[in-house]
Amino acid sequence: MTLENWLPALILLSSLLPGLLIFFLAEERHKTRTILNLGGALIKVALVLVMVGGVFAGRSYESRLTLLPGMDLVLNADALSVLLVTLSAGLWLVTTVYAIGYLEDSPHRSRFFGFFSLCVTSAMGVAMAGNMLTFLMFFELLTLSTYPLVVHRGTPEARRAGRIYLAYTLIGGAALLLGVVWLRVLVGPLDFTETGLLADHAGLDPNALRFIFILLVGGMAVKAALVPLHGWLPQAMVAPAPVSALLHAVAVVKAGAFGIVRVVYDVYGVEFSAELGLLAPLAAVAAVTIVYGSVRALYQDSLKKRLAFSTVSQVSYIVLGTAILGPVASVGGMVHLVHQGLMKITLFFCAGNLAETLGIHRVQEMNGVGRRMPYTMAAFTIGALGMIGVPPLAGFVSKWYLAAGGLDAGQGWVVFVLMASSLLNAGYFLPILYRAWFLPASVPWPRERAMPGRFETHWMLLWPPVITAVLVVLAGVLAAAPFSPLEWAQLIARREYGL
Amino acid sequence: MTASALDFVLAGGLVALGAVLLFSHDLFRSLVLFVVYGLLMAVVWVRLGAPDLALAEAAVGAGVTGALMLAAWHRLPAAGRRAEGVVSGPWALLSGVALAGVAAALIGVLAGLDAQREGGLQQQVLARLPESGVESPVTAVLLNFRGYDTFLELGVLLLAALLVRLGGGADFGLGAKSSSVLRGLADWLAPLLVLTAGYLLWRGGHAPGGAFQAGALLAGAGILLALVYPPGADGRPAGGPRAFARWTQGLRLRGLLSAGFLVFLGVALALLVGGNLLQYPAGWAGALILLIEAAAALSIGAALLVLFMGVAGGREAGAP
Amino acid sequence: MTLSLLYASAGVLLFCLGLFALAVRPHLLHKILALNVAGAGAFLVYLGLAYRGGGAAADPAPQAMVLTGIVVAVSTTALALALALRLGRATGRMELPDGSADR
Amino acid sequence: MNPGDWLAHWWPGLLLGPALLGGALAFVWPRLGFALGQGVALLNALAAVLLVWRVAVGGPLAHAAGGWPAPLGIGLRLDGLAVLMVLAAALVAWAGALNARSYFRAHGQAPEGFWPLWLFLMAALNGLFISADLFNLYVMLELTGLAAVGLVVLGGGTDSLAAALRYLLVGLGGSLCYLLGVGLMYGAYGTVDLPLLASQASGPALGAALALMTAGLFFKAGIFPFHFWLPPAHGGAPAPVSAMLSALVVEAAFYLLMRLWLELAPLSLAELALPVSGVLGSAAVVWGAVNALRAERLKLMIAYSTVSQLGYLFLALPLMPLAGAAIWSGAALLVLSHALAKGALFLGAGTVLNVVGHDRIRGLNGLAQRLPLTVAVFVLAAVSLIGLPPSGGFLAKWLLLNGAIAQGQWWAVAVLLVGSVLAGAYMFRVLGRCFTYGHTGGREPGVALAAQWPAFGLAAAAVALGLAGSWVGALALAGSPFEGDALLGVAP
Repeated sequence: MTLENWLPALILLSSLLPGLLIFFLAEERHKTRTILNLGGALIKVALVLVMVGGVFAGRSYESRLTLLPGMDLVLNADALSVLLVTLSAGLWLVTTVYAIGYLEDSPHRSRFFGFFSLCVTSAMGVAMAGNMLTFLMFFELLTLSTYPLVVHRGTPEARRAGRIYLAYTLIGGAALLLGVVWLRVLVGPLDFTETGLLADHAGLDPNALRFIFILLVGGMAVKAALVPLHGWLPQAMVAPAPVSALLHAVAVVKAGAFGIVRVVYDVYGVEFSAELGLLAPLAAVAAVTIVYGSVRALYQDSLKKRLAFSTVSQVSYIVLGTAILGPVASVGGMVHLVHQGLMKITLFFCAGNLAETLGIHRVQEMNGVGRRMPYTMAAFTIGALGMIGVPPLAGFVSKWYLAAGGLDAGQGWVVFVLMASSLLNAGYFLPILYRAWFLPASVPWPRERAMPGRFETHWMLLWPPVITAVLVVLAGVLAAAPFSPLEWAQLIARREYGL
Repeated sequence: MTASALDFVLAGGLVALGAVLLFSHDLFRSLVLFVVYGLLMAVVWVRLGAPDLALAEAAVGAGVTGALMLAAWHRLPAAGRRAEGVVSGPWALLSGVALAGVAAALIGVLAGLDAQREGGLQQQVLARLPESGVESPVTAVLLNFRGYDTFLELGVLLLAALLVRLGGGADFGLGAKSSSVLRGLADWLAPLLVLTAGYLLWRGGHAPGGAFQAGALLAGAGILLALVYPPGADGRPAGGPRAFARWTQGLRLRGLLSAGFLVFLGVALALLVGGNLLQYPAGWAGALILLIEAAAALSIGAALLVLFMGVAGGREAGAP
Repeated sequence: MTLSLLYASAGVLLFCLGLFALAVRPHLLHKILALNVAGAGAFLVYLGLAYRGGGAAADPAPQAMVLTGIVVAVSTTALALALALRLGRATGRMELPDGSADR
Repeated sequence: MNPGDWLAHWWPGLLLGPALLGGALAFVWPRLGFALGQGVALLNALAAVLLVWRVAVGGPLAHAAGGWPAPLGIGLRLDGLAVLMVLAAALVAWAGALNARSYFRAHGQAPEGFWPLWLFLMAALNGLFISADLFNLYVMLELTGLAAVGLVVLGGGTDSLAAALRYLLVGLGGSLCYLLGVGLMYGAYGTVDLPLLASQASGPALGAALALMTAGLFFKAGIFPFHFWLPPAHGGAPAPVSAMLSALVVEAAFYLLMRLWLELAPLSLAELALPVSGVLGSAAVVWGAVNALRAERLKLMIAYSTVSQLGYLFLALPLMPLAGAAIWSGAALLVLSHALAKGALFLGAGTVLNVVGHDRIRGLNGLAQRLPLTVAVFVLAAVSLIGLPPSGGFLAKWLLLNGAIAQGQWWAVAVLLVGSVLAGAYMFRVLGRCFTYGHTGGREPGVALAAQWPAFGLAAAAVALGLAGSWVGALALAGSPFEGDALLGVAP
């Protein structure tokens, strides 16, 4: 037993154990809970950094547990998983700080943080899963641990949202399960392999493989909120802001998109997928989702719902990048995995701040809020501009690579989709920015709360979005630096294409 | 051997009797016919070469069960004495058709079986009989070769007694009036029954008879005494043999009920020290079987008595 | 027709009659009677098949099984009667209530 | 003599002795009932663990009762599947005994007769699992049935009484079918020993006997459409009793079916007859789940969930002759995880009933604040019942799916998936209520944690079973007809 065998498991345990302990903490043990939360998050970041260094140096990490003969739980760290692991670990730390501030006085914090930690554990598991079984396991665990977070408010509305969420994800999970078992029956253990594990198996019925692909991607598309399976996402907005932030940036939606990337690259192999004629329909679905989500976002007055539909649209960039054959588009898709997470979490933190500090929930109420909460709105502006794709922010990098990849693959229509989407993004974000910065304030605010401290709001609410906004800028400006998301995505693409 | 006319009459009579008693509209007639059915069955057992069973059927199948049924009849709520007709409808029709099909198929299978049947265990039982400690093959199977079954069957009986007692009401007492003539008769008859039970028990080792038949007689004696000595105000029998009054109450009764089971269990577990579960050591089988049978007969008698009282005794309808 | 087959067949008929009555007779006493009739039918099959011809003793193993079965039957009959009477006292009727619809 | 040999000799005594002795003594001296119940339940659990270890290490055990080898005597055997059933029964019984202590405290003490019946039920189940003799199994079935009926009566009230009586009558009808089948078997083949019959029996009599026994066991297992007695009986009994009945008594009947059809019946016969079981199982999965969704009371919902979950087992039967090892192990895992999860659910429901005063699902708002540990029990049990990873239920479902797909039995695949989604629906209907606000206070102060921990232990074990799946799956195959087969096949 060496560090190589233990590190992935330790990374899981660093959030699992605090989570389990927190469940049994009495409600008023505020300090212990905070120590557990932050301690776990910090340890996790440290462990992940060790692993990133190791992977970069070419070491491989793998924890393995046999459930049944020929049925192993495998956690390992390849380049792709490191991308999501790093993002999740970093954003978990930030979100934990934010959530502690956000839920200051609300009830049931032990339950909340317990499930919150489980949720992150599952996301980590999804990221590090080394085969389909492990992936499936953490994917389902993610469903289960997010449900209590979605219904955390405890209102009938929250229960309804929870019901819708479960209906979608459980049925999606069933489809995924069927696909996984079926494929398992056909080819044996489903360990993820760069360049695709099906490459080693010739002579399988292509129609069965196509159907399994639909089951697998369909099951994940529920979580990735691809049209027409996106219905649960806007409903789930009843959850507290930190939950929305986590759901949209690293956990649920991202897990779905990540799963699609895994299936296309590491199970089917991107060339084989193209050969089966599966990539074109996937790209089409992604394109439709991108446009549809943006159009719907235009019409939302509720700020969180507008952000939700924006997520529907933006996550499909990742799928689009995956579905276009060629390393350049792949780079665009994978780098967006990180960039979208940074930008969207910033936006949700800001929305949470507005709601918590001033009681603002609707776009109409945002007039002049830029002067009342300049830091928050500055961060929001960076996130929004990034989403639109303004250079040199993170979003621009993604879109640039996606467009170039599309042209590279001879699929010029991608550029039009991206342009249309950018225009629509501008259409639903710029009015917000205009209201916030240039219109006079419509005081009094709906429900203003006096916050302690020198800043416009509690420091634990303010710093997280500011930090992530800075990261959005850095990811764009320093895209060419070593260890940047872009560099890492290029490393992955080289490996997936066997270059 | 082919069946004679008498056999056809017996078998046909049984089936006809069964049909009539099951589908009669007069509940009381059904009950009476059921006792006749049991007695007829006992005759069939003799005809089939199973006198042990005939005795048991007459005593338990027709006797005790019939008594239970008739006792239950007397305690039915007034509205419950009328037998409603039969349930009709598609389900009833379906189950009727299905069961007719089952009957036809089974008889077909039996007919096919008739020609080439395996010998069964008779040869083996007879071959091992000298080692079994008893002379009657049936007793050997019951208490030695398949003693484990019999042990568990005592458990079933104990459990039933326990459950019937839970039904509430006194352990004992029917509340019927009885004349001094009857009491005198009972005072004579009860010891006689007990003696006969002892004889049957002893005889069981080499001929028809054994713990069950003996137990049934003991129960009969108990029921007789219970009938003629109704309980006093405190729920205890107001008279009758002292031993009877004492042993049909509380702890002693519970001890009596479980004695057979406990002795059997004790023997079974103790024998594990030297051999298998219930494996009698050479030469000890006869004595151990007699010990078990004696305890079992007492328990069976007590249990049957309790079962009867549970159905016949207890509180009257409407009583608190 | 052999003796064996005759009595075993009668047993099968009684068994099926008993089960049918168990299903269609609503009165609890009838149901309990039906179980006893069906049980005796089953015993008849055991003994019919155990018959060894011309006055010879029947196979002792099935005899022992039937003896066990008779004791089990009387135990369960007494329990069923006791429960049925309690139910009758509580509801005033000797039928099972239509309980299938409760939630 | 090393400890393994000691166990190999004494195991029937260990499994039957304490429970039967305790049961009889608790009957004679009711005051000792509580102490005997606790002590014997613990002892039995220890014995089960020891025997699991013994069988896993040293292989299956056999014992000839009376020292007479079959066919003259009665054979007992403890193979992998049997010892797993013994373990499940022992764990649920132990947790139930611990829980009963506080469950009945609300009513003063356990009703008279509870402890002897409880101990007899434990012994009868053990006896049933280890018996290799068809007639002995009949006696065991009756013993089990009587104890179970008695325990249902203890629920008190006319409803429980009616449910118990219905249960008794149906059970007796089923027993008679089984009994006639055994008679036919003996008449035709001259023995009632399972292994001997497996090697000798063939022909129409075998088919007829098996059909009769199977019909009887269908009634006892409460498989659709013979399930009508089950929900009122399991829903109306005291909670620890419901746990035992739903977790084990019905599954015992399925266990016998597995033995009959996979050890005794020739393959050709099994292929002909078992699709019936598949059809009934499929109907049960859906019907039970739909009724669980409609149930208004928690305990009744759990009882209907049993109807549904049993359906999976019957669904698995027709797949077994061909997919052998995977389905056998899958069924074993499913039986085990269902027993643990269902036991936990009923014990949890009992706590709810005692604390809240009712178990109407609509009235459970805010339960997560009042009884967090019990809600955790529901969550964990739900994970296993729905078949979410990493629970034992998940592994079982995985194996069943694997077998079904490998044979191209798509109808079974569809039912398995639909059943999982429906299970999710009915379990989360309850959990959604629990997480809704509706109770402003904090944790319920008066509830002894001792009442909740046993249930939590069972539920956690059901989930943790998934991590021991490899070991359990291999153990289940020890001594089975599929010993040595690969667990997970790949389609040719």
